[in-house]
Amino acid sequence: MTTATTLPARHLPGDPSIWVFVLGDMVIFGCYFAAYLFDRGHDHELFLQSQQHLSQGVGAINTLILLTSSLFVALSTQAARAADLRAASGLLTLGGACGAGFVLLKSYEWYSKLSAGLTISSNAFFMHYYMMTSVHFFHVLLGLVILVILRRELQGSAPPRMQLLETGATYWHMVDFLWIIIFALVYLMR
Amino acid sequence: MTQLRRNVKLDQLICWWSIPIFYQFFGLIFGYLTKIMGPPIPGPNLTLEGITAFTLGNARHMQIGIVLLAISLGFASMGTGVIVVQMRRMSGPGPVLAYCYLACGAAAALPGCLFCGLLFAVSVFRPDRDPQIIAVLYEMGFVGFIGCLGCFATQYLVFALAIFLDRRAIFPKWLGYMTLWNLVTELIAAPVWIFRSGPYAWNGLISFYLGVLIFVVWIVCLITWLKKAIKNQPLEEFDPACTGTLLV
Amino acid sequence: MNLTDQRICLWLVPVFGVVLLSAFGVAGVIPPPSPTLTAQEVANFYRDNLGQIRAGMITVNLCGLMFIPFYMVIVVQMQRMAHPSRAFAYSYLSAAASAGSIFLFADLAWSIAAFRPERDPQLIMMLNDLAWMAFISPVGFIMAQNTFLALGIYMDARRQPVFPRWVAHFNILTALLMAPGAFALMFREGPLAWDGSLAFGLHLGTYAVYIAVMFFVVRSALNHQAREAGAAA
Amino acid sequence: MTSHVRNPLTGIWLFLAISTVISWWSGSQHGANSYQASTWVTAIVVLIALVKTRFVIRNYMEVRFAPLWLQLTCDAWLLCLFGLVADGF
Repeated sequence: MTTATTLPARHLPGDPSIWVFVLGDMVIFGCYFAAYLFDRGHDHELFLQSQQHLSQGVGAINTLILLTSSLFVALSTQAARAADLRAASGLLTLGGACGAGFVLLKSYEWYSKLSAGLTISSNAFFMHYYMMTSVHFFHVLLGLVILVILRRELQGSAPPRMQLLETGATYWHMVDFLWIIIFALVYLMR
Repeated sequence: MTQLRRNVKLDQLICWWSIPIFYQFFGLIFGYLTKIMGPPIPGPNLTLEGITAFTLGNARHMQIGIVLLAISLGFASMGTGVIVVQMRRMSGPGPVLAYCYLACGAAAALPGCLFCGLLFAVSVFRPDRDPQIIAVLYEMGFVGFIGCLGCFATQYLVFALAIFLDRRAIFPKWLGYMTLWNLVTELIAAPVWIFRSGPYAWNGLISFYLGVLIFVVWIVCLITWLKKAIKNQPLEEFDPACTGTLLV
Repeated sequence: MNLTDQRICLWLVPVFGVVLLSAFGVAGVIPPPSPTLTAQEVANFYRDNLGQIRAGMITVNLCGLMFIPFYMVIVVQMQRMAHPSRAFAYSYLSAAASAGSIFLFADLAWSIAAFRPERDPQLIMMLNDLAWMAFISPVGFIMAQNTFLALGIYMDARRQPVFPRWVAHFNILTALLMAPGAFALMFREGPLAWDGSLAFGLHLGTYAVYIAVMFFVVRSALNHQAREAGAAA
Repeated sequence: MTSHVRNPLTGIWLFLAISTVISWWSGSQHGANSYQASTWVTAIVVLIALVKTRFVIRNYMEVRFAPLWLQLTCDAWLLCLFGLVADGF
């Protein structure tokens, strides 16, 4: 029972309403990226200098953490679909733990930047940096709440509602890939 | 006594009609008359002359707009009333979320809307005032108006929660997610209190224009789906004694 | 059915009506200072009767929202009406709550002006203007409340309606009579100025008469409710 | 639990992790030359990010099985993003 069970063809994961949210959020984050790139175009040198202050190692670790948590959540969805609820719930807990790890590491990173005197209003780069990471941080917190709800769903007596699990998983993966893009644009881009 | 209309949903429909009409007034007042939100919204880094030019530019229009605002803002609570009625119909979440929505609706009137109008009314009242005072009133009005986050954030959170928890699907689930966008726009409006230029200032592309765009999309969807919710409210939910006739 | 809670809320109205009227008299709100005063005259006005203004404003701050229980009695009575839904009752409650916060904001502006009278007269005049604007011009809320109550009465399908029909007409009339108050922010002299006959006299006079009449109307509605409950018990 | 780990998703995860390390390495290439703008590094980093995102969308979010319009919308969004970055240079 290892390969993914065959899915009905052309099946929209989760209920369609989550995709209204995901696509909308992609557009909203698209606007953030556009504003960031627009400002970067105007003041490339300043953005390059400020970017050096960011610790790219922590950013990379955060990306790996979120990728791992995304893997766990995806495996948990598949396990739930294969009616192995115990494994699904266990994998979901691991995914949530990685999410919490991301939250801790991100807070630590902010704390180290703030104590180094690089606050949101020190320059245009840090304005974008703090704004994008904090809106994303809010999304991660909301995602953790959703993972808790999914876990309660899995441990409930009744058979879990697959649509709810897929909706939660879709949201969590969105949070993950938004971070991948933020990591590339803010930390690594030159 | 002439019997005007006979429809068991008449009171909800009357309240429903107040929402589009109020937002037409809102657009007229803040867009055309006072130009506070009129495209292009004046920015935080205007010079003193710029501020006095904007405020006293068309004093008569500004005053008429604020008079209209002072009168029409009271009728915005009709919209809150009908939404609370529909939220009370939801099974799943009890009345607590509806009452929270009602309280936020009441609280949001002053800081969210009227406060800005009053401040501009004061600065227009005496054009020979010291420009420094007009500048203070100008900024208090703008940042207070656009930076007023809390009451709307709570209202959107409560409304989204009610929609998600509701098993009767009175409002579609995607409207709940759209309300979450609004909550995000409050987040992105937070730096309005810090920045005086750039996309996150109060006239910034993201904090203001993206926020207004999402709000307009949300309010249009809310109005249409609220009408749908009222329309397909089953008749047996109503007490037969209440005929809903308007006897003047 | 025990109506003491509603009766207590009802009897708060005359008690605090008198307290508020006297507080306004002491604070120099009745009779109102003219908007054509210069900054120095306004500053002198605050400096000369500082103690009175502070005493009056503190009392107004304390008792400013004592009419909210009365409005909530009206909301409870509206919920007794045979309405398909409670849309009007909730709208009435929301409008009454918003009106309260704006009234307290006006009191805040007055109190700050009186807090430090040796301030720059321009600032005191600005605070005084702000106070009068917030006190007189937001008439929308009381007009909305009256409209919701009137619509509720027109739609009351009870055999023995909670409020008689003339109360609805009376509410609509008072709402219209209070409308000119909103124009107080446009004029500095004339009937529509904040000390003018229309914006001040008519507006607050109508409000005082409205509260007095509604006191008796609600009292009779409560007696009726008690009789009805007594008969049913 | 372990039976679920040997799964194509894990393979994809490995690929994503490695590409993250690669882009991190290339992005933080300080070396002798000081930290100066180079379109070459940006191109690699952004391309890797978009490929990673596309993998996450198609495999983790199972957009691979989703109706065509959703697949095209997601790909269109990624292209717009790439366009935005490209016109920045």
